[in-house]
Amino acid sequence: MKRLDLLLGERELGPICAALRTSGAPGYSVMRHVTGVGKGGEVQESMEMSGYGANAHVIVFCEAEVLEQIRAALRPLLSYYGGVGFVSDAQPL
Amino acid sequence: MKRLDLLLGERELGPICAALRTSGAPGYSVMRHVTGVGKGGEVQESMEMSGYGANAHVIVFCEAEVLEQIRAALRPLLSYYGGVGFVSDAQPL
Amino acid sequence: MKRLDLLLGERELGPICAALRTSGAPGYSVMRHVTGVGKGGEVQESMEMSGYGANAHVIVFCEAEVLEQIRAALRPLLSYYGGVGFVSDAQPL
Amino acid sequence: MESGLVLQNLVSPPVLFFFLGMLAVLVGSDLEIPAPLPKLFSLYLLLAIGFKGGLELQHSGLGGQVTLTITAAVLMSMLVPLTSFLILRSRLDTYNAAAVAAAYGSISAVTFITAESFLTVLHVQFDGFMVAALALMESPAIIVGLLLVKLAVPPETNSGRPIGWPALLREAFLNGSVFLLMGSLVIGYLVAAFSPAGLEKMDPFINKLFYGALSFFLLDMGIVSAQRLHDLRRAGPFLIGFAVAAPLVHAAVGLVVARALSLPQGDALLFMVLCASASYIAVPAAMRMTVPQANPSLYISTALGVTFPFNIVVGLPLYMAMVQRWIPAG
Amino acid sequence: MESGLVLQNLVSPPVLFFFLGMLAVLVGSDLEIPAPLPKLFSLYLLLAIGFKGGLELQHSGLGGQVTLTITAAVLMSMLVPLTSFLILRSRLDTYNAAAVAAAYGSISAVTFITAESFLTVLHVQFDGFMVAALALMESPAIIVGLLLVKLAVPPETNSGRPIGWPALLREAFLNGSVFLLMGSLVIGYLVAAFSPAGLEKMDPFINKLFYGALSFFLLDMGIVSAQRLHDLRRAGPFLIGFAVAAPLVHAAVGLVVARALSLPQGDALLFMVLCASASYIAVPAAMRMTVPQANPSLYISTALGVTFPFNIVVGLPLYMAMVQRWIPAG
Amino acid sequence: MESGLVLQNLVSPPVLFFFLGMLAVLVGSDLEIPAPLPKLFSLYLLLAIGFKGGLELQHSGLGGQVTLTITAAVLMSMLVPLTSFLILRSRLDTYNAAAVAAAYGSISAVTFITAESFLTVLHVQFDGFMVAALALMESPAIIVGLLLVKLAVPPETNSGRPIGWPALLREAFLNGSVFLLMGSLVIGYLVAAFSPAGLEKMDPFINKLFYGALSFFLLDMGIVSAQRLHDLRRAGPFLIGFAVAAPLVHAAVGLVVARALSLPQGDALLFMVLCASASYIAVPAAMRMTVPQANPSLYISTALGVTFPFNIVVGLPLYMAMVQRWIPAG
Ligand SMILES: Nc1ncnc2c1ncn2[C@@H]1O[C@H](COP(=O)(O)O)[C@@H](O)[C@H]1O
Ligand SMILES: Nc1ncnc2c1ncn2[C@@H]1O[C@H](COP(=O)(O)O)[C@@H](O)[C@H]1O
Ligand SMILES: Nc1ncnc2c1ncn2[C@@H]1O[C@H](COP(=O)(O)O)[C@@H](O)[C@H]1O
Ligand code: NA
Ligand code: NA
Ligand code: NA
Repeated sequence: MKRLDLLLGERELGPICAALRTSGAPGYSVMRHVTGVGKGGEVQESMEMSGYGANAHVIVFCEAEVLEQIRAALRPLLSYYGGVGFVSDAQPL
Repeated sequence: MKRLDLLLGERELGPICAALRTSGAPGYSVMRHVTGVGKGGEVQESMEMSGYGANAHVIVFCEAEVLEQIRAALRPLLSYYGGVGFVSDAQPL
Repeated sequence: MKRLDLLLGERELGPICAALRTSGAPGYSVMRHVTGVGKGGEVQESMEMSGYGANAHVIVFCEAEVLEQIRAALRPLLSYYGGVGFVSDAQPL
Repeated sequence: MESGLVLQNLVSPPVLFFFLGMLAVLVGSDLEIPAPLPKLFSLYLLLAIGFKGGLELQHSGLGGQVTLTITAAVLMSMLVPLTSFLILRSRLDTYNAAAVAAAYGSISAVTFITAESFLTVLHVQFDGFMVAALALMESPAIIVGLLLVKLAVPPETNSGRPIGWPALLREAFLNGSVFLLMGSLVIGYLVAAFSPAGLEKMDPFINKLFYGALSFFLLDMGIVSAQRLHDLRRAGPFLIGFAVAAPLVHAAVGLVVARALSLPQGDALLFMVLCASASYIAVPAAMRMTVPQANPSLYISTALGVTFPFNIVVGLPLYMAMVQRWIPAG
Repeated sequence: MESGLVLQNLVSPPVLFFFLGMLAVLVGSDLEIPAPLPKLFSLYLLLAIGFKGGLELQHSGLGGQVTLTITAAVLMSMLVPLTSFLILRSRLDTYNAAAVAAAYGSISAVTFITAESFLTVLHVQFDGFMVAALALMESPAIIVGLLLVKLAVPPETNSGRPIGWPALLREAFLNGSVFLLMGSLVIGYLVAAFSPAGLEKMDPFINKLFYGALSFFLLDMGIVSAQRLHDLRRAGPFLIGFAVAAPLVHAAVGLVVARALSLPQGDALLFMVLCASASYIAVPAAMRMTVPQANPSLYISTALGVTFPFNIVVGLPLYMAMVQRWIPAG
Repeated sequence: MESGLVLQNLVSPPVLFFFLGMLAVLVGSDLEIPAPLPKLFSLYLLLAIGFKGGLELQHSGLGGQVTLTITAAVLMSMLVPLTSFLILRSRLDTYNAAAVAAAYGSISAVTFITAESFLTVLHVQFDGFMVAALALMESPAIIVGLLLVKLAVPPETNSGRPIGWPALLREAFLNGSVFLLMGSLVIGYLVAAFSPAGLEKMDPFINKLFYGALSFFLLDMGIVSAQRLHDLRRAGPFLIGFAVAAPLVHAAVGLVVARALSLPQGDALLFMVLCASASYIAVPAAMRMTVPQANPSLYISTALGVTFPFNIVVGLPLYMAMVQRWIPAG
């Protein structure tokens, strides 16, 4: 089983979650109000008040095959809007 | 060393954290205001205002033996109320 | 590639993030309003209102060499102020 | 007359902001009132309505219709889940039928508050003790809902942990909103009795701000209930029909009871609204804990996505017209 | 005269709290107003300013200068991005030039609100329809900004997904702040027309609280804009110069237009402020979605870190002095 | 007389809501006021109390007892940690003794504000400059606490990073609450001096809302301090005894000083409350940074779980009775 961590702008959550659903993810969890630093510079909490938005952290636990689907669906979104994704191994409790 | 990620309803945090403590977890961390999708359907932010509550994300880093205790203590809670748990490997920094 | 999870007091975020930047982390993400239990006892949400502050969760994805730098930079901070760090494996999506 | 009431209701700020919130979702605006800001308004409204109820109770005393009315309200909150359960059970399993039934036996504080504002704009009097009825109708409905599950499900089927009564009673009687409402009622009573200076200093916070805060909160309620609309597809036409018919029937029963109790017009409307409204705060919290087998999207969506807007928009003027027709004016 | 205006502005509570917020950052205090509290104030201010604008519009009617003034405002919000783009393009790439240009064509609601408060303290009248101009200036600026990108970048270069017009128009016309402002305007109009009782009950929330809430919000704006200051190093002197020169030039053009339209003094100042201010709410949201190639730290930092404080502190009294010099008093 | 004071205090809305919050925790209700809403109220109260203090200071001028009283208050905030340290050191290690001592030298703004409200209800006058004393008592207590650690712990033992004086002074003088209080005081002074129109427009926000917001905030403080109660087991009887005895002794010393300074009754009560209260905001922040070896559950629990409720519930009427006995009425 795999674990996927996505970090991206909260304003892109809509299309990202839609892509997760259509790719067959059995579930996902979203944490908002995330700040951070990446290639696109710094995202501060005050960007939440401006319409720019802060970041979100999305976690998906799924099988390796589903992950392939997700990868294919997310890549264009992440490369257009920014945001990163990382994969590690996991097992159900 | 093991890492346990729990995703569950924030209203079940009380018994879950109590179970972690009695199972010998050396520590744990809780993030609230988590939304997501799982077997039980979608949990939205607006459920926080209704008394239903949003989700919580609990992280526990512990030794493999302790994890066994935790697993035994949490299983009935998770199967009755819903919520998921996943395990991966980790080492202290 | 490595994944580092830090859990520490939000009031130490300033020096911790500065240390991450100078150690060459390619990016990091911060979640605040974290509660939890550790060696230093329990950190509750109400500590946010008191100036003591709640915890923060910092995630860093980076190469193993960078992690060495980070480890060296963070150790004294974590041992002085409290807070924990754990490492696992990861790959980019 | 009735069309005047409809207009009066539709052009009131709370209802207009409720529409604005619904519209935001329907046209796809990204307007949102991020958590926990809605909680601020809901806590404030409960505190203020409780406090006001308490001080009015102190002024009017506990005699007369008070005890009878409150008893009738509590009985209604036990009767409604029973009849609702019988109807719902024809299409839903026991768990879901009981959860929806409990929601409709219980009340919606925001609907009640909006009704009070509606009466104020119409210059119709009402009594403070109705807030006590509001506070006392949540718990019995929850308990009846759970008894229904207990009785209808053979114990061996009800897999998993048995329902723990202490936890359940705590949930029914001490959940945050009931507790804050009752506590503020008592505080309002005490302050009115013993501290006129304190009363006066609370006035701007409790009274002056109230209407605006209600309007702001209804903006959020509009957003939230419109977000629920697409869950309704899963609920299906039977449940949607129930969510519209139930308030009508329960309001009519409430009217009969109110007339039998000789309640004045304002109290009669509030009594009808208590019967007609459904809970989306205390009941979901209790059901999640005690009947996790029930699907929250069913009982939250019907109460919040259909019955709540129906009562706010259509119900208030309709019930008022019924009141004006059947209840003699003061 | 001018020094009187400067003083009047500098000792007003909103501006003093703005300074206090900036000072907190500059001296390294840990004062913070945690999210989402600032959002509460910004939603409240939009709702209140819209509601007040709507009711004033209802009182004054739609005749006279209303249509002309609003048309002129919309034209300004399309013209400013065009001229700004030409200037900015000399140093920035197309994406960044277009994004900054759109921000300066659009408006800052808080600057506008602070200008209204400034006028109230000076006892200068202004009209409610100016709020409609405010609401209508965000969308055209956004669309012009995107057309600039479309036209200036050869389609094959504009790698990745094409800009989806439906999503873009939704962003331009239905983003939360524009939607809430316009909705509250309409609600204020309707309530003023049909529900005088509702109007009166909204008054404490809408009017009495307003000035204090603005002051509290400006404390946060001071913190936020000072935090932006260190991003300015990356912006460089050209962009910083633009962020100071643009409001001056646009205010001057606004003054000429206001005079040509024979606007009274108060409306003239507001018109100038609309032209002079730059958006850091609706525009960043739209640019992120449609021109992600642009660097947000450039357009947010200039609008929020330079132009906003400049307008609040220096601009308001300066523009008012220009108004008093060139626009005949009522 | 004294029983009248006790009753007056117990039936005031702030104290009743404080009880309600404690009760919620004790009976196991799930009532909560989620973060960051309590922060909204605490920021608002600091801003309002500072602003009011500033304008009263402007009205009364800086002459007379002002300088002497403030100097005495600052001296008390340095003396109290010294004597407390000597007592605490008998049972606690240096770090914890110093941290608790600093908390008791410093002040609790909410206790002060509740005392002001108590005086208002009793129609007893007090002076605006007492807010300045409040603001100036946090920093010295923090610095004395740290000097105690520096002096008592041999440098080689104090492992890890040395305490950085610049960071420490910033924490002592510029932490958010001290900064906001002082800043608002200065703003209130300036606005009162130069902008009467601004003053009037701030009034509803600053004054009318105040009492209700305080009551709401004390509801949360009740929850928070009751949650601290079970930490007290770890604190042990010595520390709990200290947390009750310290306010009594410090209030008595404060009374003697107030009489020596010939303060009027209202100011004398406030002076006693400043001496008697303990900090759970600025001091924990500073101690975490500079004495991380100290256990926060000790100093937060005693200040917040014992001394705060003791002062609010028992202390206020008791100190007022002492004032009425020993300080001649105006
Ligand atoms: N190496 C990383 N480790 C953790 N978080 C990251 C990393 N890189 C980027 N992020 C997060 O992802 C967001 C978007 O990244 P980017 O598109 O690279 O700016 C950043 O604001 C961070 O919150
Ligand atoms: N596969 C998954 N990956 C990530 N989060 C999940 C997953 N499944 C469930 N969750 C989270 O756990 C919550 C409860 O899950 P469930 O009990 O399956 O409805 C959901 O609302 C999600 O937030
Ligand atoms: N074993 C653990 N697993 C997860 N989180 C932990 C663990 N230990 C500590 N933490 C988190 O780190 C914070 C600081 O830890 P400590 O310095 O040990 O008190 C705690 O408040 C927890 O939020
Ligand atoms: Na009902
Ligand atoms: Na502009
Ligand atoms: Na003290």
